[in-house]
Amino acid sequence: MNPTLQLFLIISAALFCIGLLAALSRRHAIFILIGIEMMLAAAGLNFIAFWRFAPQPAPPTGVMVTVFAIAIAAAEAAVGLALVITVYRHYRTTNVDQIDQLKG
Amino acid sequence: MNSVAFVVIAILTLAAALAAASLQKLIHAALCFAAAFVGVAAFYFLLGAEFVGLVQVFVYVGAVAVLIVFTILLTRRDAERERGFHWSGALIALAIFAGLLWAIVRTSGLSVAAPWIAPLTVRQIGEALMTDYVWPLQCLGLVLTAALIGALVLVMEEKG
Amino acid sequence: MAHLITGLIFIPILGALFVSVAPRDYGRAVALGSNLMTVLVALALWRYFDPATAGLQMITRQPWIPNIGAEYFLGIDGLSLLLVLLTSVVFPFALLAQRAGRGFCALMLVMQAALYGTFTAQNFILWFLFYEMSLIPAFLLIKVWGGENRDRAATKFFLYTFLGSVAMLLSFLAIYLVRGTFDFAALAAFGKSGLLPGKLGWLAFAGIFLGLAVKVPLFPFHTWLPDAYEAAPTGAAMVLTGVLSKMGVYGFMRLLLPLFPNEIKIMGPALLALAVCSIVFASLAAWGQSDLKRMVAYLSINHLGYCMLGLFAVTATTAVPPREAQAALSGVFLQIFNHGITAAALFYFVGLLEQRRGLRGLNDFGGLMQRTPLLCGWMSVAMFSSLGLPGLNGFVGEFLIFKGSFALAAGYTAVAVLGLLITAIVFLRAMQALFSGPLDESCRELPDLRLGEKWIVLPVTLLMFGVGISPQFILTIFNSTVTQMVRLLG
Amino acid sequence: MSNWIGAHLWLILAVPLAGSLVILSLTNSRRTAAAALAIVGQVLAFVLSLGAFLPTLQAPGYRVFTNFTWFTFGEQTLRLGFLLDPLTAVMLVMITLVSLCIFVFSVGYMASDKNFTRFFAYLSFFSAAMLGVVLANSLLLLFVCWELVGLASYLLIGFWIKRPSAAAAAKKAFIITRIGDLGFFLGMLWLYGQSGTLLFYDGGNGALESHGLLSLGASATFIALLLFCGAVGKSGQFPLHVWLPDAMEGPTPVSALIHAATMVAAGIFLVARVYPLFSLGAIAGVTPSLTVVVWIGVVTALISALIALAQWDIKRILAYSTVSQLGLMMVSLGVGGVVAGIMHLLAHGFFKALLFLGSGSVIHGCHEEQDIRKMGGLRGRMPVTFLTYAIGMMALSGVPLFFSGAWTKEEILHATLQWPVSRAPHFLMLAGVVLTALYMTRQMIYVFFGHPRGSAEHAHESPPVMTAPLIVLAVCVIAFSVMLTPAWPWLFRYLAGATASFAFSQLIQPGLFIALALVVLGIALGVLIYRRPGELDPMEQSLPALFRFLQHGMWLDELYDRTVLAFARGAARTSDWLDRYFWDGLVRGFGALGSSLGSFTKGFDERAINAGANDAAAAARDLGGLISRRHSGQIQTYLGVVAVGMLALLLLYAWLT
Repeated sequence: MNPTLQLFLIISAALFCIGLLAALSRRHAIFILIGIEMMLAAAGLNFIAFWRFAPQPAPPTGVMVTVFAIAIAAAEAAVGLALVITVYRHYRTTNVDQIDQLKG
Repeated sequence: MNSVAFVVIAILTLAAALAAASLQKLIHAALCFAAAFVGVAAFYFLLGAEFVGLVQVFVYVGAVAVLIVFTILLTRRDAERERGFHWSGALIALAIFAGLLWAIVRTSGLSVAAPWIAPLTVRQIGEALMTDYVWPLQCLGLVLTAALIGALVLVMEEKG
Repeated sequence: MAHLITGLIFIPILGALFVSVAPRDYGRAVALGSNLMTVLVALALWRYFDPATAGLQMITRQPWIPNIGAEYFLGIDGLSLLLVLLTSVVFPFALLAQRAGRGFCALMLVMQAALYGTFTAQNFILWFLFYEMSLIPAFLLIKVWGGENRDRAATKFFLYTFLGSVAMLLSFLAIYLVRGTFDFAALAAFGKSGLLPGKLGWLAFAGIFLGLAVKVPLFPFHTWLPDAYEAAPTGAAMVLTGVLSKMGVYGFMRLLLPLFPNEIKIMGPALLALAVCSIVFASLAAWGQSDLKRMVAYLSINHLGYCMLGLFAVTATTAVPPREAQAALSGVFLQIFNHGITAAALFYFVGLLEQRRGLRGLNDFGGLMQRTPLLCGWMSVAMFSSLGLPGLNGFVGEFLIFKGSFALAAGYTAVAVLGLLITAIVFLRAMQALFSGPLDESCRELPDLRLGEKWIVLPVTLLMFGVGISPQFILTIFNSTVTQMVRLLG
Repeated sequence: MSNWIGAHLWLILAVPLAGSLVILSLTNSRRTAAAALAIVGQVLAFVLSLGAFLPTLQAPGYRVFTNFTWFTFGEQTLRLGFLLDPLTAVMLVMITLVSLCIFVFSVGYMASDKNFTRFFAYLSFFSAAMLGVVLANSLLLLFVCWELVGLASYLLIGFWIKRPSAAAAAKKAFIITRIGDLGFFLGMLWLYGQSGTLLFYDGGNGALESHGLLSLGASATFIALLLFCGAVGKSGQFPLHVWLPDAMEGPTPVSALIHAATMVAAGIFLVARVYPLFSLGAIAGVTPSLTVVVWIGVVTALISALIALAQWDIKRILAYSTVSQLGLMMVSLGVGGVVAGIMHLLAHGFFKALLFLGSGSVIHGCHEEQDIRKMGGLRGRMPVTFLTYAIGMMALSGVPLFFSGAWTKEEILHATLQWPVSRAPHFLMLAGVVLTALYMTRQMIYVFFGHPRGSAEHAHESPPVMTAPLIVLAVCVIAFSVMLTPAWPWLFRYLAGATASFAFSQLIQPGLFIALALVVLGIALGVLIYRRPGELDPMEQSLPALFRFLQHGMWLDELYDRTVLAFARGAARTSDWLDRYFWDGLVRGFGALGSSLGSFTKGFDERAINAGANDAAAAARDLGGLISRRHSGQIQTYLGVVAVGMLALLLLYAWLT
């Protein structure tokens, strides 16, 4: 039996939720970043899966979106990590529980 | 599409991701993160999007993971071992997973097999990038440049 | 000609750019210059607008993102023109009222552009873009230039309106998924026979209602308003109450009424009750205030309650006599304009008092009439206009609203009339505390209106008298729009 | 001429209005110019009124109106208009003449006031608004002018702005009349909705003409009663009369203007104007709405006459007397004696203006003293004032033959006698006549007879600019009585729209003897009781509790303060509180629900996993902390909120499908 679209979606959902778990539960800023990257990857996987299982010939929209998403994720990771380093220098901690200056 | 390959990749990817999310030591988590992303890239290969898979490996495993490791090393005094864990986050994540699973399972018409597909060549992608997607591409270039400069400014500011 | 509206939207944006690069001391001048241009464009719009035609005019229509049904689709009818004119009056007034730096002026201009866009866009995506675009400058204006408690007030303002917007966006996504268009006119055509089926329709209605009710605001979603207006700097408060609050009323007229006629009819009594609660509770709460700015803020809720009363009365009964519906809607339109002018003027005067005295409590003043007769006289005009004295603008609108709503929903109107009484009490109490009695020690040195201030007040006061005595020139703008709306409802 | 004035009725109110606007723009130092402008404007208005009055004499039932479109809304037009008929014409002449006297009087009375020009601007504005009320051919225009009259009276009562009591009285007057006006407003809306027009007369289509009246049906009673609310407020009828005595805080000419000629007459005028609404469907001249009018009038007339007996302030006595007389007029209107009521209104306008100006002269002469206990013996010191005041007093008490009040009172009593419902109003009004004579005698004795007390010792006669209007008004009061005799019922027939002839035999009627007897009884009683004026009132000695009860206006102000006002203030405080804590909390509660689920990220393990069993107080404190922590800027909390939102969306999806 070949894997169906449903299976891919379930895998993607699982990956997303693991990412969410990391982002919500861990206190270290880097874990939050990792979690976000995972969620993005899960979205990318969805796009590719939908493209692959769409009636052919399909335009490569899914593929293109994923490529762009990866590029943006890279940018986001770079800025995020830069922030982590800056914050670390400033507060000497990367534990987000102790950073609550984002008060609104 | 090979179902055996699928199962193997799925197990590896999810296990690596779970490890990345729950391991105590940061550096281990970062390595698992890289592994998970290799798994995702493998999925892309499996789905016939070889180019995306390659990009995934290059960008994530080659760049982002390395960046993360560097960051961990730079902030290691504090980052060695991370104590806190919010269990409620796990609860919410689990609830959402249940919800998504329910939604996926009860949506009809998803149990389709993959149709045959003409291989997507890099040339095709390149042409699309330069024609239909030229504006997004330019914008993305701008975003990347801005992010690069921004990251540099953020990191350098302290020294000045 | 068709591009006049586009010009109207982009002049303030360009103005904002110029303001931010202008030398520090000239920012406000550049902003005022840009406002002069928008006033001219608005006047040109008025000049070329044909009041006899009911539908959209001066349409600009370009495809924008065809995949999701987004279009660059602008046009005006009587309602839009009225609000464009109001915006063009209130913004120069607000900019003149506040001595402000470049950042403030630039944000004000961005907000102005967003408002012009909101009032002329005929496609949901475009409309929503502008609708949200106005939120960010407003947030920043409160947060950065606000008074005491500005952080809390700004966050509250942002959260409330943003949550409302999210609900509205979701509803529109649902509508789009079912109907496949974001075009207001096309959606309105579906409205009669039910835009969405069953539960989904109610959900979409609730979402849009929530978004608009927060914006207006309608009781009990109004609690962000006193805090936000209290904290906002004078110029921003004038714009917030004068124009921004009208976005909600406009939304009710443009979206909720045509898209969900059936739902709104079923909910009619409840909605009327909310409007009456707005009127009565807000005026009572205004009575309970000792801070002038908060008091005026509550009265603003009360006056918008009259708009809502007229609006819901039109939809509340099954068979609407066109005479009454026309009266109510004309009243609502007039009230939109009147409240914009009058409430802005009231905030201006409160700002003047605060600027002179440093405080704005009801008990921080006393016997001002002896020291600053001109300020008191002009301020009384604004207050009497707000409490609906005949001869001033407030009366005409309220009379028409009540005329319509009394025939359509007599019981609710009879309760709502209490609001008129309480408003009078609130204002007379304020006048007694501020103007009469022995001169307060602390007010001994307060200067009267300066020359520049007189010139700022004069046009607005003339407008109040003009509308009060001969409202025809305003009514002509939207008479055919009202007639058409009533015909669609009937 | 008659056509010209009929088409240019607006000029009559435009002249004083323009005068007022010009005066308002003058600086404080241009006193002569201000007074001159106001008086010239008033003279012009008077001349124009006479010009309007003359053509109405031509034929019985004369009526001219000009209607115009105010504005168009939707597809309809809102029309206003001006109207000239006998009712309007006599009111015009009375208002402009009395106002003119008061304007001239004010020149002397206000001579030393700093805000002299402003005062004349307000006076002119008041006069213009009142003329508008009289001239209106549209209930809406009448309402507009009615409200402007209210504004002018607010400004005038609170004219001495430094006095906190004046400001409070002005506020009270405006708000209490506005309570009545709400009824008026609703009645107007109802009438508009039913008949589709607010014009009184419109060539057969007006609201007061057969076409309009037919469309009303049973709602006419309610409309009439709602409109009557306005009249109750404006004309100081029970239970809204409490503002009128307080309004004495204003300068005396204002009291004269408000209490004699204009503002208080507006309510009577309104009822007379829309009388067809009240009498629609009448059986033998009785409708439910008219019955209400009668009883309100009776209660007002008696209560305020009683209260007037126990007042010490010379102006307050007159104020309560006004309230009482207005009640009498209402009774007259209610029992069907519309013409009698209007005639009493006219006569009252003259003699009450005379009395107020006389009291102003007294106050002026006694150096701003208003307490009658500190006066006395002014008869010799202020002879002109005394004589004119006596004429006014006799007119008010209803001394027959030469004083206008007597004839009109006689007409009213005659009308009440014919009311089919009950005889009680008739006898109660007879009692009212005795009371009126009694309190006026009391006032006369305290002020003008006996020995000077207090500041009255240095009293002096007022300057001619103040006494001249007194003399003019006194002459008017006596001359007017000629027009009111039943021997030559010219005015009666004119107002009723019929022709009149002279019949001397009608002069002496049996009712006159009853009235004479009662008046004599009242005056004699007064002389007997108050023959030795002193610090203590005879009634205060014998019935102290009753006296105090009446002195404080039957504690009505206090009653309102403890009940209605206390309730309203409580409601205001409650809604403020609700707003700050309850509604805000309710709406935010939903938000809190979401975000507390989100901020569980922190709270959950601390409470459920680490802490174990804490006591309840600590849990409550933690809960408070949990809510306040929503405001802390933790990224993960926000993420948690987003995640919960997503869950909510999933649930929504589940519910929808």
